Amino acid sequence: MNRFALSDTPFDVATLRAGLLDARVGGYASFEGWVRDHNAGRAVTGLRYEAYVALAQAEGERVLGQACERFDILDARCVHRTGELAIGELAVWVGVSAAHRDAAFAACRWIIDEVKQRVPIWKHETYAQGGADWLHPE
Amino acid sequence: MNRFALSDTPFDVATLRAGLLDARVGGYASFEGWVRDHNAGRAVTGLRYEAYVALAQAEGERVLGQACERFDILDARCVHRTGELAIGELAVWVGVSAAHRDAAFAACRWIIDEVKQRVPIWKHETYAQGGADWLHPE
Amino acid sequence: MSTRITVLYFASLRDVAGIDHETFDTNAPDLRVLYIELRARHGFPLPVEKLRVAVDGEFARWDDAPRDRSEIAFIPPVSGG
Amino acid sequence: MSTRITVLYFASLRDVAGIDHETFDTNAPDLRVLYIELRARHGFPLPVEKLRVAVDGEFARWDDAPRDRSEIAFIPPVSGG
Repeated sequence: MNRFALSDTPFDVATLRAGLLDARVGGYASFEGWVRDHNAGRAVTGLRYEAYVALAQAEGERVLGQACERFDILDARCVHRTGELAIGELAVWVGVSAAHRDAAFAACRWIIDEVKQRVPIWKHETYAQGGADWLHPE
Repeated sequence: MNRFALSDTPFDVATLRAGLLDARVGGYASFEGWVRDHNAGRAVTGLRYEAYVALAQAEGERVLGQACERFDILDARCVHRTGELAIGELAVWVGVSAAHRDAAFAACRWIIDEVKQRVPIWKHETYAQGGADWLHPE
Repeated sequence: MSTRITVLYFASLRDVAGIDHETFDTNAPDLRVLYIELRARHGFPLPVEKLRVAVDGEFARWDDAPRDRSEIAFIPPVSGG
Repeated sequence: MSTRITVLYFASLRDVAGIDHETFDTNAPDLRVLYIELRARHGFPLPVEKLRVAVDGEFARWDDAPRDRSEIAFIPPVSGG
């Protein structure tokens, strides 16, 4: 079963959320990253995400599998967009189901942090003042 | 504007979430509490939430207002069900929008903790083995 | 002169009292004594230390005096969420 | 004997190289030397210390030798999310 997916088209959070709910779930935590109109003080008009698809899929799957081992959760999923995104579009979604909220929150936070650090996806921003850049954080 | 609401009928999370999104939002964190089929080792067949409506509304609103002051967030909302709920039904939803994920996660967690401690809502559980109880945690 | 009040009961207090509110005249000097009297009358298991008290839809202090025509609620430990 | 490899370029590396992959024969003894050679050839600004390396879709070590017919990717700092 895949817990991690890349999507080159907009995806529906309600459907993904529905896939995590069952009678044992007491707490569901989710996180969504949206395209902001600014970053590091510069006005942003749009962005593009590029992935090394084979490795991103494998590494994303490892992150989710590790989350299920580390935390007392029932399940977890993550979907990350690729391609061109406009301001306000959904870039990444993480959903975690658990019996209790402690584990749901902790796992959700851990997953988004790990995905941002480990999964080979790159953001290319276009700026209102002109110019465009790949983001390669230190 | 009301940030906190009680609802005696099922409510739609997608609509509530849409109300929090704008171009400044980079991170959106949400939490949902669902009716589990067990609690403290006992099988649960259903439950009822009762609120002291006037005070719950006022205190819930205070929790959300305080969250907006304490955390670097853009907005926050919470809706809590009242009445009879079946297993798997949504009991409470919290949504928080922010520029960055740190504040979104921290505020979301703080809100659900404060709501559970301060807002006059009580849970009445019915058990598979027979019997029913009001929950009045220590 | 006694004070006319309405007391609201919620959750286990309502179940034990068998009513969700009652209106009566009280001579209790403060809300703490009022609850102690009502606990004795209805047999509430919860001691005053476990409760909070609200007047007219806002949290109040146990040593507040009952106000005439006010609506008083004793708040058992909450369990929302 | 030289080793035939395909190198994939992503993000800023692709923009600087002007290609998204290239196939060639290399005598580099390990992946570190391979990147240093390619950095010199294409003028990549990122030093090896900032990158990770992957072979055939899995992370690899810089001191691994290039394998014949393998697909090698240099991974600039990621910025998903």
